[in-house]
Amino acid sequence: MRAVGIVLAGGGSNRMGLLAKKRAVAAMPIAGSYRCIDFVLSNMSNSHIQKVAVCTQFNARSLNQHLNSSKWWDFGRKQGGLYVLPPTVTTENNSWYRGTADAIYQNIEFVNGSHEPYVIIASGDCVYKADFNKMLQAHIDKKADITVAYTKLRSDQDDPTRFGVLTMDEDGRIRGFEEKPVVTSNMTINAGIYIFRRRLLVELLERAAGENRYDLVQDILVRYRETKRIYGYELEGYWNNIATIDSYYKTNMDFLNKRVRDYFFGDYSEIYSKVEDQPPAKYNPGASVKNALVASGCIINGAVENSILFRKVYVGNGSVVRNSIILNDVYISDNTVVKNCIVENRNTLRPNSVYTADAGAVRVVAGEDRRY
Amino acid sequence: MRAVGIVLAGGGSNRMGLLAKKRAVAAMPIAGSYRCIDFVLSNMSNSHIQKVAVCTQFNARSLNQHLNSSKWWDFGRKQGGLYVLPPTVTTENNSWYRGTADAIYQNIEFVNGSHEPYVIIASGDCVYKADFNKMLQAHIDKKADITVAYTKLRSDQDDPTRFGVLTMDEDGRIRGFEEKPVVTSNMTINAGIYIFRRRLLVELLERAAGENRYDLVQDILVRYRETKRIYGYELEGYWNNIATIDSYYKTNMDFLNKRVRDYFFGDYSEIYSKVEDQPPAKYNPGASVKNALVASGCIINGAVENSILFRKVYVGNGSVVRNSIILNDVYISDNTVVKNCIVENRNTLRPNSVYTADAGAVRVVAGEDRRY
Amino acid sequence: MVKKEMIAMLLAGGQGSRLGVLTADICKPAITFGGKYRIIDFPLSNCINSGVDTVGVLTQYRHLRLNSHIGIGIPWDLDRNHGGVTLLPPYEKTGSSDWYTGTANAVFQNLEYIEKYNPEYVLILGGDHIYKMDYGVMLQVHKNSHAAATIACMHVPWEEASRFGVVIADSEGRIKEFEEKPANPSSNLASMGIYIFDWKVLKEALLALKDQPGCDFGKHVIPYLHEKTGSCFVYDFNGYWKDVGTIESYWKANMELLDIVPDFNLYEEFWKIYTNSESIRPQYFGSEASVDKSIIGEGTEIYGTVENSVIGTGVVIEAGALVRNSIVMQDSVIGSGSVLDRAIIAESVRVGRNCLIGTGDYAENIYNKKVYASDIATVGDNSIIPDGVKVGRNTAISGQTQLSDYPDGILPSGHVIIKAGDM
Amino acid sequence: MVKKEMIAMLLAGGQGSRLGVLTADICKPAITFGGKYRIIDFPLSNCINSGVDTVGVLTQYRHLRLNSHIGIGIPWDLDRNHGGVTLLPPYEKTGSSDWYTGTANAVFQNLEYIEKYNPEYVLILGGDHIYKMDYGVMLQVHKNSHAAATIACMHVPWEEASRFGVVIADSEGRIKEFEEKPANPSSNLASMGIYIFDWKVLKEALLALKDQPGCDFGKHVIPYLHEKTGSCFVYDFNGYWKDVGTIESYWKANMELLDIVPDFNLYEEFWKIYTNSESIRPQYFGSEASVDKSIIGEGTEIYGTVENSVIGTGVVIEAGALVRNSIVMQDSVIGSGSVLDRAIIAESVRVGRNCLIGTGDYAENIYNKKVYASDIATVGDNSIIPDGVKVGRNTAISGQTQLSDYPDGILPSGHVIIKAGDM
Repeated sequence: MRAVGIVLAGGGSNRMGLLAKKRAVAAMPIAGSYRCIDFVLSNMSNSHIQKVAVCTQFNARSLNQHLNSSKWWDFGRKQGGLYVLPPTVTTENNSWYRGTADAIYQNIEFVNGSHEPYVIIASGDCVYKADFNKMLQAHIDKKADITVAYTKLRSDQDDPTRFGVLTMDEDGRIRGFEEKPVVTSNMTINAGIYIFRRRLLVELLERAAGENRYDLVQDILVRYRETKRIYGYELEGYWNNIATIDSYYKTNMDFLNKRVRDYFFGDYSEIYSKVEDQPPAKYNPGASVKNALVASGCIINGAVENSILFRKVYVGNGSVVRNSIILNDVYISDNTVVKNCIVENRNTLRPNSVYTADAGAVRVVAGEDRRY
Repeated sequence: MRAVGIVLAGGGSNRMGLLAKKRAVAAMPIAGSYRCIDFVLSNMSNSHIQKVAVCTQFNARSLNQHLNSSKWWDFGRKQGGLYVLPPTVTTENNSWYRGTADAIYQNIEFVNGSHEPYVIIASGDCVYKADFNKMLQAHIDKKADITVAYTKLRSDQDDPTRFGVLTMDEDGRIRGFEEKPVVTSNMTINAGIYIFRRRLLVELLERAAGENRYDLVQDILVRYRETKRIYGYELEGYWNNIATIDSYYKTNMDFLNKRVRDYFFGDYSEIYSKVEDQPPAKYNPGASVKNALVASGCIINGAVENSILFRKVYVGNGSVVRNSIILNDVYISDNTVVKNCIVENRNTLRPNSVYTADAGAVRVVAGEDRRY
Repeated sequence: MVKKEMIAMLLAGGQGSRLGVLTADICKPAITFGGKYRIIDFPLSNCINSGVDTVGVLTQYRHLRLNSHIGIGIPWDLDRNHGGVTLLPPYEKTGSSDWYTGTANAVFQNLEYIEKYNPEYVLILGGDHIYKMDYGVMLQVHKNSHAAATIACMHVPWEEASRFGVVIADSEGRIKEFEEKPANPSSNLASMGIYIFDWKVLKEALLALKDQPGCDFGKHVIPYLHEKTGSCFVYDFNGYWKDVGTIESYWKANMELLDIVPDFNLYEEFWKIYTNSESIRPQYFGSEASVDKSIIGEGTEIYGTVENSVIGTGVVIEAGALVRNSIVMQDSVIGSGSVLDRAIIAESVRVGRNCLIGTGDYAENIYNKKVYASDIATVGDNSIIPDGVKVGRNTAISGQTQLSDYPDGILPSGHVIIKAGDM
Repeated sequence: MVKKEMIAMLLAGGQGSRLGVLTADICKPAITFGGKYRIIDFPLSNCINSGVDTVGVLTQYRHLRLNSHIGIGIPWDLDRNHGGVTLLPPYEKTGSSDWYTGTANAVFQNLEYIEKYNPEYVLILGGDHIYKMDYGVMLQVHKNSHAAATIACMHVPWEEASRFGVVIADSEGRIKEFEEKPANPSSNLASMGIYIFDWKVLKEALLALKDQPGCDFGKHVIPYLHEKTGSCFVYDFNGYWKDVGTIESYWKANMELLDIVPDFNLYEEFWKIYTNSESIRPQYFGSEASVDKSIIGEGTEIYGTVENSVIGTGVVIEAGALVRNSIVMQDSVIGSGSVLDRAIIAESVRVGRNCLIGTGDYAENIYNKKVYASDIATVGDNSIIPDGVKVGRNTAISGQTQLSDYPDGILPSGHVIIKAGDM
């Protein structure tokens, strides 16, 4: 593969509330056994990208731990590998990353030190499958300076105003680029995946840094949309960004659908993740489980329906979990009812208690206990 | 082994001048093929410590890269492993590490999450060999709260005023503890290796953090020297701290001595490092090499004497290198003379030029090119 | 060169012939257990959890599955620059194929491997048992007693003692006498086949006994050292230790995991068991699924009913199927409407629709009374069972069977159909 | 399951019998080269540099050294969860020891291994040559021509063409004809023994030819495909490619590295050659050392004089010793005052003090004229040469020799002393 990869995984999200207080959005658990960043890393691995850097910053501990070996995604060490790039203090600089462009600029030597002619930049908070070889081929065929992957939102899927919306001419060249419009009817949104020629990227980053501009979208894509040949590339198939509570909930629930599971896990280009060594799930007398995903290490004594249980969840006797997402290590005591919730709480949910939200709403039940 | 290890490798050093501008002191090259941190990591590995964290901060890029696999030092991944801990932004905290105690405190969950009863803390800027099992046994035998390893400086070895000096009673309990005294005749100095009971360490760090105190030596060791049982443990054999230009130069030159080489590399408990895959050194017609260490990847056309050449050094025709340390990747053009220097410059040293210092002095020749 | 204090030699040569069709294609250490693991995961996990990071695995019989399971040791953290796990089939030693003739002979043939690490102690393990043991504690006992050899032993019920090698030890643990499968045992302290030797002592013994045919640790090495040094000691182990050498004991050991707090608890964080799992997908339960008192592996999809069973990874239980009191190993499919009761279905089996497996009354097995001596129906790896057949109890099926293999659509209790593999 | 686009099968079975005592204890792919490497490092490094991360290494003869060199593949980044390097000795396939009878037979016996990765293309490599090649470029050529098989070829001097299999191709690269070691070659385009096949095509051919005795790629598979598909193409390689199959060619290829800008440049950053190095210590030169036009490996200590030589890792050249026009492999010691000229000293050899190795005039070898046909003195692995002896040219020594093995302290030119190992 003639490109190196950069994954932007530094961000928190105000719109995820308590959920993102403890970990980077890219480290959020997905589909029972995965973390969000597994999707982009697996896409890169399956596209035979050999050298991938991950810029981390906000609540990066659990993310750094998750990335502790390049083995999980089958990246090597010699010709490339997986580079985790947190901010560092130098004599010239003691700032944190001030934006997405700055995060890459502060690691410009990673880009300079590569010999691949292209760079693929992707955010770590989206769930999708992509063959980046095809996108690169489109980039080359169009003689583009920059290629931006886009997706077309369905009206029930997500809110376009939290993304960048694109308009293209008939050749696919991007002519309009509005970041987070107040209102829009345009459902063609930036999917957060970019291809640059490596040398152009270096040039644009250096120029932006010289002007104290730090954001990849606002200060490079939007700013140069007239003067550079920026092309759109339609990403086909499933795509979701998880950086709001609603979209996080919906994306997870999508995996109860067999078609979605088969799309991601059903063939050779699989999604990889770190192996966590939990025992198989156990169902004690009284358990009842319907339309649910259950990860390893769970022990179930109660009823679970239309729900996703991540690793090592305990459901007590007489408890009911419905339409909910229970994150890793949650202990639900006996006779507790959880409905329409996302539970993220390593403390015990007390017995005989009720956690519900109205149908259509999602309640986050999170402990204040600690970061991880 | 009943202890986890923490290596403090976050520091820069003003006394290393240009040398430390580009990399953390712990990442400084030693003895041709090693970096300083290899010594403490190898000591931990050879003492069968399975879980080691390295706190990095200042100019950490090259250090983070060096630590990209636990394999090089034979640490595992499951029962422990090698954890690189750079600072991270959280909702509660967006400070860099404000001191050695703060660096550990910001990662208190690493300490809390371990089950080993002891913690060994060691700095990454010293060159020595130690069996930490013996030190731990002494700690247990003395029923100490804290054990501090000390060494006795020879008068020609280093300047005690840049260290902490210790006085002990006849039982070995530390009674006097003065950090960087203005003058002292006491040559018994803190070697920068500490053993704590894990729970005590947590307690003291939490207390220090509550009082906005951040330094392990000043705010914990010195502060509690009366109220806690702090014992000294004599570290035998070779020990040097490299955080000044003079001591860095001397420490390297010591490896021209066969006894020193055999001490570190001669038996089973070896020093490990990351393998760098350079070809063997090559000597072209005209080369002359006497009393010198030459690392792999070097190409020598000129004369080298009483010197240490790190990896991938090129010495041109007619050039002379004497009493000098040439760091990785330095290209010395033809007919250039280098005497009594430490050369750290990935740019070319121009042909027909002379770099010397008076005998007994050391000149640092460093490029301003870039960090690495 | 890196010196290792203690390295382990794991004897994984056992064929497990009393497991019938279950070990037709694989050796016993490679058989699955508890929905996710293979038996060899237990000693391997014990090793890394005990800080033993160098393990030679001595294989002999049908090691393909074992090789691909162990790979380079990544799941157990045994992929090491120095040490780690190494497969040692007989060929390694000589270039020709000298089969291993006994447990000690197998180790003798790998002297060179051991010498490379220059260990002070060598730990000898089997690959046939389910247990958690900290070999570091055993080593400490070995060091404290300055023993030449230390044998892990445990007290077994007196009525079972005659199935084991038993030892008689003094109050210090020094062994006075051995009895190999005694008719009238004078002790119930049974050897677990786990030994720690000073390497120098063991090497000397192996060299002295090198011409002993079928040289075995229990039969030759330990008696030799006992006579020569009088310094063999017992390490008294208290804990779960289970032989799964027969179809019935294998089935029982799996079923015991289903107790609410089982004797052998896989859910403890402290002493994890690692394994090589291809799949990490969560399991899915359909809207009509039902599950009770069961253990279920990753990636499995349940649309039917599962009761009191251990289900492996990647299994599909189709709608309307009922699996009860059974073991279904990885990647098998149970067709809709089929009913299993007291069945063991090995890996990658396809059970058709509307079958009854494990039905009718017990009958003595006509093929091999010794191996098939329970009321459990067994189906070997990669077998196919056509739609609508009835399979009785104490039966065995191996291979791709067709309706014509079942007279009147029935395999009666006590009968077998063997179309592939050994027995 | 992970699908791999292309996997490599590396044939490392060659005994290298024309290297005499140098391959007495090891197979040819395991012999050292260039002060630090072993020959197999070149194809393995080419693989990972080309993005081929799954390599099956087919071994047959004396694989111990090769096994411990390759280990789990860490130095080449071939320690992978999926794929990586796997040693495939003959036993794997069947449990009994069916030796590989030919190159294609060896691959045929490992069909199962290949199928596991379900590759589109299979790359066949040898383990006998020194070269750098981007197999990714060759694959692109293969894809572009829609070939059934692509053979890497290079133009060799006409006078050498009769030593090779040569091909006649049209201007598109499509092969028209083959000649195997032709007396009067009609082409100088020689096959390098490197092939890319569509896996489906190769598999079909291997199955069709499975009863062919000694089934070989060059002799059977390629002709079969040529006849059947007419779609075998040439990949025209321009670059350094060196056979090191004889003592003289091995010596020469090493010496060529000493040129100031050698044809084969190990010092390029772009296409690194990786190896498993035990030692990473820098080398040390004593105050009286002298060195000229040489390559010297890690951890070596030079107190004497080295000229025009290739010295391996961990070697000691004692004070007053002179090593000239020679190759000294790893961990050997050259005693003080000894003089070597045109000698090849294999691994872990101890040359005593004040010896003369490579002295006098050439004489025809009395033992084996075909193998020993140069003026080079050869000393096999682990040999010992006592103090003060003289060893002539075109000689071979293997084993722990004593003064009494040397009549009058002399081994005359053309003579041999074999006390250990094969010839």
